[in-house]
Amino acid sequence: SKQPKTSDPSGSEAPGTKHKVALILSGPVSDMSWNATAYNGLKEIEKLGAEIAYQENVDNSSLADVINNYATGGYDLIFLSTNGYEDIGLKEAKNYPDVTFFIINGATTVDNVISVQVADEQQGFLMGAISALVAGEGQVGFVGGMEITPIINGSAGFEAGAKHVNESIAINSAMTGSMTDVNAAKETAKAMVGKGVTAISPMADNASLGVLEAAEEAGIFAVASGLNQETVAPKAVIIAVVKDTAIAYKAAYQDYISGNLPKETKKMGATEGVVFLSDWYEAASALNQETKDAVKALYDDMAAGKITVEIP
Amino acid sequence: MAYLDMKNVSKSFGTLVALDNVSLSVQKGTIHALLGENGAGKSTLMNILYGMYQQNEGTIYLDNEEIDIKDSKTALDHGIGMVHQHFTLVPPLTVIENVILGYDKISRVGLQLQKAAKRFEELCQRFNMDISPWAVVEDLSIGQQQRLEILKALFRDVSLLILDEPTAVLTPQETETLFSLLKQLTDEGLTIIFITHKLAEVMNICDCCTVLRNGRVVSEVAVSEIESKEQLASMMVGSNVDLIIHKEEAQTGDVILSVEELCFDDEDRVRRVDDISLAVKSGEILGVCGVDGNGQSELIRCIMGLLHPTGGSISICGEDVTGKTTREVLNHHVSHIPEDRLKMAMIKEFTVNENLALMAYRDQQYGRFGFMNWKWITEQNIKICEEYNVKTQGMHVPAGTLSGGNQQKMVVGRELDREPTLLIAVHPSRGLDVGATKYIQNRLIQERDRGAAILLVSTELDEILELSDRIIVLYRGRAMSTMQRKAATREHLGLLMAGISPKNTTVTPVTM
Amino acid sequence: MIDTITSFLASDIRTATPLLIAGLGILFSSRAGIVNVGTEGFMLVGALAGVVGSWLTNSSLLGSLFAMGVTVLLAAIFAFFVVYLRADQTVVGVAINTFALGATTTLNRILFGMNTSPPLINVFDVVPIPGLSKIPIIGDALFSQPLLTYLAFLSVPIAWFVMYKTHIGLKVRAVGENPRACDTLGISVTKVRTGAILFSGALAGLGGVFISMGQLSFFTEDMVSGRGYMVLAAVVFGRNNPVGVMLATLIFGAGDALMYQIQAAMSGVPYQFSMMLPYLITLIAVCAFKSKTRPPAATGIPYVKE
Amino acid sequence: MRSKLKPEKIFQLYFPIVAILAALLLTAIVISVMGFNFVEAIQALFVGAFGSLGAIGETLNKATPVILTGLSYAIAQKCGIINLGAEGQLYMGALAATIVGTNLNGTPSVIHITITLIAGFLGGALYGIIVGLLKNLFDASELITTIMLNYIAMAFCGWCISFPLKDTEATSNFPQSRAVLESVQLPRLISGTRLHAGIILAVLAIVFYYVFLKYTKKGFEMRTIGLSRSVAQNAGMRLSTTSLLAIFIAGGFAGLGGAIELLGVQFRLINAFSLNFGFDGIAVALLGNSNALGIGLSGILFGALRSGSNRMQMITKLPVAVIYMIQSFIILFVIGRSMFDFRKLRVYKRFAKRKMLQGEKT
Ligand SMILES: Nc1ncnc2c1ncn2[C@@H]1O[C@H](COP(=O)(O)OP(=O)(O)OP(=O)(O)O)[C@@H](O)[C@H]1O
Ligand SMILES: Nc1ncnc2c1ncn2[C@@H]1O[C@H](COP(=O)(O)OP(=O)(O)OP(=O)(O)O)[C@@H](O)[C@H]1O
Ligand SMILES: [Mg+2]
Ligand SMILES: [Mg+2]
Repeated sequence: SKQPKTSDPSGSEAPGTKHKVALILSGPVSDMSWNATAYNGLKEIEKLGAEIAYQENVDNSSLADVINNYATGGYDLIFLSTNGYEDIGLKEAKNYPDVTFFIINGATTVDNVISVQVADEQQGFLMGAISALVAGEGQVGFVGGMEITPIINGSAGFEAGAKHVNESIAINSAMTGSMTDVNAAKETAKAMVGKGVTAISPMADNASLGVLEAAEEAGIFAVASGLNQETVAPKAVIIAVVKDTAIAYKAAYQDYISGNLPKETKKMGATEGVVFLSDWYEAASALNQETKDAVKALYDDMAAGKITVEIP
Repeated sequence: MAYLDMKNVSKSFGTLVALDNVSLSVQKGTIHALLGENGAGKSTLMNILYGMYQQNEGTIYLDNEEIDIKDSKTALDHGIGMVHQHFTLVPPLTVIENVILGYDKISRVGLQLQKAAKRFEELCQRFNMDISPWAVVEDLSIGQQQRLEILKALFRDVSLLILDEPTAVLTPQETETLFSLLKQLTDEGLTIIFITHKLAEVMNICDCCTVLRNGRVVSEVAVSEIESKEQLASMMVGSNVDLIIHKEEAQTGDVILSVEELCFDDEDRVRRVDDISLAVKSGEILGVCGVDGNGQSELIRCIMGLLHPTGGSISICGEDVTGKTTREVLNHHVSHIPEDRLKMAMIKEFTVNENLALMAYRDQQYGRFGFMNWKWITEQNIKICEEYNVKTQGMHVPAGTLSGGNQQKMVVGRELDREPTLLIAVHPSRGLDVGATKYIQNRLIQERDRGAAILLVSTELDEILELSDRIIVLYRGRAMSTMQRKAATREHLGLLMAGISPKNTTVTPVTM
Repeated sequence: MIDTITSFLASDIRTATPLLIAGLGILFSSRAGIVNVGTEGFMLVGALAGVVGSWLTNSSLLGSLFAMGVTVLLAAIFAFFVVYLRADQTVVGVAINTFALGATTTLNRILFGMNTSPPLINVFDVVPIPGLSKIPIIGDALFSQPLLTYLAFLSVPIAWFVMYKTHIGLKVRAVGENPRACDTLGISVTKVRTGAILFSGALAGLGGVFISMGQLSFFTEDMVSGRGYMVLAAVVFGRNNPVGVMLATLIFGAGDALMYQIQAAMSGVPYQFSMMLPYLITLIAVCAFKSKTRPPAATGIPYVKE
Repeated sequence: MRSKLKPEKIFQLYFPIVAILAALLLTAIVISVMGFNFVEAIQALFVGAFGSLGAIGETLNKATPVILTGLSYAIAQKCGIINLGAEGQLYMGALAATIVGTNLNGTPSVIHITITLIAGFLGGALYGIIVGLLKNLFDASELITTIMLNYIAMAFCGWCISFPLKDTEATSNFPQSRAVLESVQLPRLISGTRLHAGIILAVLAIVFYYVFLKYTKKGFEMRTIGLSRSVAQNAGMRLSTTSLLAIFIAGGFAGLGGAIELLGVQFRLINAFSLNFGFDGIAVALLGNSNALGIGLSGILFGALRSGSNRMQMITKLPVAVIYMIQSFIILFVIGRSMFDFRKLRVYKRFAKRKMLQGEKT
């Protein structure tokens, strides 16, 4: 079922000529964050009429093999969920010129490889800013999981955001070294509370839940980094700053079927709606209106491109 | 009808037929000897009776009713107790823990060690053996462990007691006590099956005996009908054997091993070896006798470089080896037959071939440039097995599959084959059948006549008296006295071993 | 400063507890001569089963019992392989871990869906001990913990008593040292070892439950994150005796707690170094406390009668 | 005698085969229960593992590191050391290889590869030595030290790739080392496949393992020490130095495994560089009864499971979690293969007993 990229834009209407789209993930699709939204993106693409497949927890050692399986298995479009895959991805892509590769957070865009970057730092920035706004006299804390691009940028953004709101605020930032160790995350958060943190934000996939729970128990504010996280800490989570890569995936696919693939790497963030704010959760009722307005204002500025965040 | 009847029992291990249609009947209240060469099948037969192994064929009647002994639990429930040839103690546990292990008649849940200890001590007194219930088993001497095994069995008031070579490691005194104890027990109606290789003992206490050869019963006779040990021996072996040691005067040469004022304290600062001096000349056998646990093992381990002496000096062929490594000691052509073969001399998992290579593997002949020349080694080892008639299914079977006696022959063969200038033999004939014992003892004499200096440690007075040219008696780590063989008598040695030095003894200086 | 000490102690206890619970179980199987590399898997299964049980019954107690039941079943499989088939314990352990990861992930997704908010379940709440919990510094740390924590520490002396003062304990110790000796005394080596394994399974499961319901209130995939191996280390480090295991787990806990404090205090230190810390501490501790006690002689060796 | 040995030979084939069949049966059941097509799945498993040159190459590539970590565990075990530290040793080997492999530009390929592999070996070996030293000096149980050293090694490598060795030219701030130079990347053995020269090294390592243990005096000493320290002592063997040598070689094997994975497959050191090679190695070693051929075969089994299950996921869209279960089934049944020994069944026993005794009587 191979066919030229410049096919009629509506692959969905002609069932006979379904596009086959594969997604290769470095983590589990159930991580409530990066890989989860990627998976949602794939689901969206399926709704647009493509035949989809995905593989979780793919390590660099198997990547080449997995790519090979899909490319020779008749897949037209392959998403690589992380820039950790960039090297091997680029190398393998050469062997399959009529397959298109999207690398999320990649930096290179050549022939059949297109990179799309997600503005992790914007998410971090907003988390930092909101935390700083609600922290009052206290400090703000950021708990990251592993040292990977989204989280590195996220934490950089967090500091920028916090400083943006309050130049002198004390920022507490830590990495637990694991995306699965919920307890490590929770204990780290508790330790931060002990140090006087009054508003905290996690960026550690599932482990984030531990941080939120710590906030709940300590009675401080928390800013979640994804949807559905607030329920574990209803009294703490005021809002979530969501980074929905699904939108990026969907957009990429639409570019693909409409045949006008981006010629250079583009970055998607608040402007494109990839980074957005959830509604205020009930814990936010404790906040006064101008705080909420300030947050709204910040977001609008960012969406309007008035705020740019440096990344390391 | 006999108390115990084993009818047509057959047992094979894989391809090897250990027991072929064996029948054994034992009268109540008697001591029944079970004799046979190493590997004849004695232990196997008893392990079947005790439920450790399952027979392939045959039935067992106890008190005229057929019993199916599927495991040792059933055996114990039927009042059958067994003292195994190889210790079945749990070394890191205390004596009393070993005794009540699996015995919940005193108390079902809690251990109640105190209560058990009291009963145990009563038992000890009754048979005047002294073992502290609170001692840790791995600290006990082998003799004490053997006694503990017996007490363990008696503690469970059994009605049929199997003793698999219990006297192999006991001293004459201990053996005496054991025998009077056994008599006592039989008078109380206990029935005893007694495995031994010491024919004197059979003549001495047994009422009846069954002889096995290659897994078949060759004869079953009342001891009263037997004239001589020789007769028994030839029954076992199937041909005439002479039990005499051929031995001329020693042609001694210069001093090979000399130990001066050797002292050793163990980690609890207890003095194990206390100022011992001795010298062994080439061409002579110095017998070290004494009750097990009086410093023999420590003395030997110091000489072998396995322990660091606290004081004194050791030299071999005039070279000082005090505190040298075992390797350096071995390099002086020293051979060592250790007291505990399974612990120190052989590896059950290794093949017979590998075990035989254990000591000399460093020699150039065994392979150059750090390689092992197995082809050559195997040829060599086959010779050893033939020469010392080690009964094995082949060179490449695990040594663990050899019967106890054959394991010992393998070790002795390996050590003698190296033509040592100094041979340290500790209980060399422990667990060996008559033939093998005499064979090994004659080999020791031959080694002596070849010019080897031999330090013989044994708890068997007979062995000491038969082989030694001079004798040193150890008691509590001290040398009670050193004497010429001629000057020694059983009684005299017995007293010295007990720590009593009669005034009429002339304690002769070591260097003579 | 004071609060730092308090939160350090509290964090130490919290981190040590699951290791201790599982450790007290693994202790017995280890004494019986069984190396249970599958501990990680048992704990993971326990963590999920506890949540499921509590979710079904609305009772954290029933949830825990349910979890222990499930892990005992898993332990039975383990026992079948290592005791009856005499398969190598470590390999079976590795397989159990792989299986546990797969099974818990699959079930979790089936039951609770993916990326949905975790179900609200009944968990172990903190039960401050009246009076004691008011003691300055330590009170808040030691005496306002979940019930299970108190139980875990209280059962240390019980475990000690069972191990050294009862027939069961004696048999377990003996079987690990010299199975043949036990056999000759009419003790069924298979029964004792199987029993020890089932027991260790139950407690390892409970340890997992504590992670998902004592420290947290939900299950996430692979949430045990290597604690199973720390339990094994704690049992060895604790020289196979209950008190030792407790101390070992407290030391491990202290290492972790210290790491968390450092992480929170100074953002300057590369986090990789603070991560090394607990393990370095353990290394040093292990070297510092030399001991002659060796593992049971028959460790890892299946018992063959003939 | 001979005729009696024959059945054993047959059984050596019988067991693994039946074991794998049983595992597949169970797998089929699970897959069907999950509502997937198991014929397709199992077919994919095989095609993915052995279906083509490429697949076989993939399988062998994945077998290589676990064979080496397997040897690492096995040789230490022969000397009585339980080396759970292969994971850490593999990381340190990869680290050393990264340093050498990313530098020395312009060195002739053969030489560069050689010294890089040596560096890898030494990296692991020296890290392994630590275990031995701690054991000798403080008699610290290797069961603990190895596990701790694993975590330390991973954290340390993590730090290296985030700071000193971080690829600064890289287009992203993803923490990873620079890619090793072209000149050290292992040559492909068959064009069109990714099969690299690593497997040859693995085979050489297996041969070394066999010859060393069976035919050298050092090997003989190690086996003796492993089975009985007291006997070894009595035979005048040097316990501590020999143990050090053993753990040195063991660490070296693991380190070499890391180096090969780096030069043949991944080219960069990253945080998740090892996918549990260290612990799979233990299973590989024990599954293979620590004997040379066995380790080779079980290594290939593991490799096949990895590459096969990748394809299985692609074809059937089974989630990875199910794959884990399937892998565990296969390991379990292979290690527990004796359960298929019908000779243990009563019926058979009775029958066999008769036969044998008749044999004896005649
Ligand atoms: N478990 C076993 N497996 C295989 N062969 C065995 C086993 N037990 C005994 N044998 C063999 O059966 C034969 C009889 O052994 P057994 O120990 O009964 O002889 P024994 O009369 O006790 O010898 P010893 O006097 O040396 O103790 C020996 O050849 C021995 O190798
Ligand atoms: N698995 C085995 N395979 C082959 N031979 C064995 C095996 N186990 C033991 N043997 C040997 O067979 C003989 C009988 O076995 P057993 O275990 O009874 O030893 P034993 O010397 O008779 O001591 P015990 O009286 O305690 O049984 C022993 O000499 C032993 O070395
Ligand atoms: Mg015997
Ligand atoms: Mg025997």
